[in-house]
Amino acid sequence: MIADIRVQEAPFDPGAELLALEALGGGAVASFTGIVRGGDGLEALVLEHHPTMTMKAIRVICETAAARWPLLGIVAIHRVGPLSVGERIVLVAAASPHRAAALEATAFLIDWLKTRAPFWKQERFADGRTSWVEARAEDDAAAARWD
Amino acid sequence: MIADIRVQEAPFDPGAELLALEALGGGAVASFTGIVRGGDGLEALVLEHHPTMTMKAIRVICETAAARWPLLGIVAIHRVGPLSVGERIVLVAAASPHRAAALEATAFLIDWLKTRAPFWKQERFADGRTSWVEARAEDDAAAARWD
Amino acid sequence: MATLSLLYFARVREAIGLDGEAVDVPADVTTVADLAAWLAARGSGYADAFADLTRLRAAIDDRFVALDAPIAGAREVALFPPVTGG
Amino acid sequence: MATLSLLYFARVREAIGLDGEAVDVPADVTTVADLAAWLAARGSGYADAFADLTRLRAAIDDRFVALDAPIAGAREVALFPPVTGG
Repeated sequence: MIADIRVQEAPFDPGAELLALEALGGGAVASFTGIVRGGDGLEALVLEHHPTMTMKAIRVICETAAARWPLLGIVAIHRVGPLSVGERIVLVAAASPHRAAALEATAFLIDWLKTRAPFWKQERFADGRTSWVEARAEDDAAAARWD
Repeated sequence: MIADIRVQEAPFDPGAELLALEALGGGAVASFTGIVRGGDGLEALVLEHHPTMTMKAIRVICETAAARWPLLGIVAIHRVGPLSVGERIVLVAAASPHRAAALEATAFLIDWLKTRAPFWKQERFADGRTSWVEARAEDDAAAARWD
Repeated sequence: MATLSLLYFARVREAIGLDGEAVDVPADVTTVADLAAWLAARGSGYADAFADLTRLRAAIDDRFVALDAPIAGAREVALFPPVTGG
Repeated sequence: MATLSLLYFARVREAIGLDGEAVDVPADVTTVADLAAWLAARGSGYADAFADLTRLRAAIDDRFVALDAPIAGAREVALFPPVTGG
């Protein structure tokens, strides 16, 4: 199983990443892309992380997915730093011979990335205010589905 | 809710399709791509369909998804005609403000497309044999999850 | 007798050797299953196509129907095996 | 007294005004929760950062731990609010 894990400031291209997973010959590729959503005067998010820990935490998540589903490949890319409304934050994708495996692994990857990887989101508004995004019980519940 | 439904012989580009969904401002885009998987001497699939019915059937599936989840957009593209190993067969993708909605709708769309849209797959092997793919009880069970 | 357009797909099409045809259906053929049984009597390709009704599916005027659906009022009946797209 | 590297992230970092620091921890500070309580006594920024332990999370040497985890043998302790990535 190939796990391509990246934590980066630079943008990424979901199409190119999916192409790499499709080339593994599995027949089924699923993906989830998270994008900065606007509203309430939000101008940007700033994504902070724990630099020495982040890759390790995502690797554990990917290994857990690979142990649970028959996967040929995973892509997990998470951006850090300032991100404007409309920019992509995160991509998780999985390739498998089975569509249910690809889809479930993708849901698992994003649920665990949201609750088990050391990232924090700060919102920056047009009026200069900043605010840390609060963790949501709903996200914990989604992650707990996979326990 | 924008549903972009296409039944076509031509290839398609998942990256371009996802870009259109990302632009809807939902924050969450999920996708599933099905690809012709090789093995056992398979050279190609030929996808047959019921031309006057196919678009209608897919439209019903997309409308059902839109009634169940808060979706901003759906893309459902299914190819017909001869498809070589490694070629994409189908793409379903959904954009939503909520990641669970995008992911569940995507799983729903492919489960129902497999069982409630009039397509048939014929396998063509290197030795000249052809064989119609049998419907699988597993696919019916997956589709029945959403009943 | 009512004239009906028939469409055949996949294995059904191959067994019969036709994409479809127009048929005049006797009055005692009232359901899709009756239609399949009536067609099966036409010869070996038809008999083969409709030998196992558990593996037959149908659509009337572009909507999936069960095999016990009445064909009264139908313009077009499509007969085919369980779908395998996606 | 053991010397420990501390890392602060997000709201904790902002409240304290530092990314991290090295501290000499007294022997009676044995768990992450003890550490937070001990740090809270340092002043208003710290007190604010650690006022609500239900909203504090921690990692020791790059692994998430519960607040009752012992800090004996730790090289680095990171203190932060619940994560919100993805």
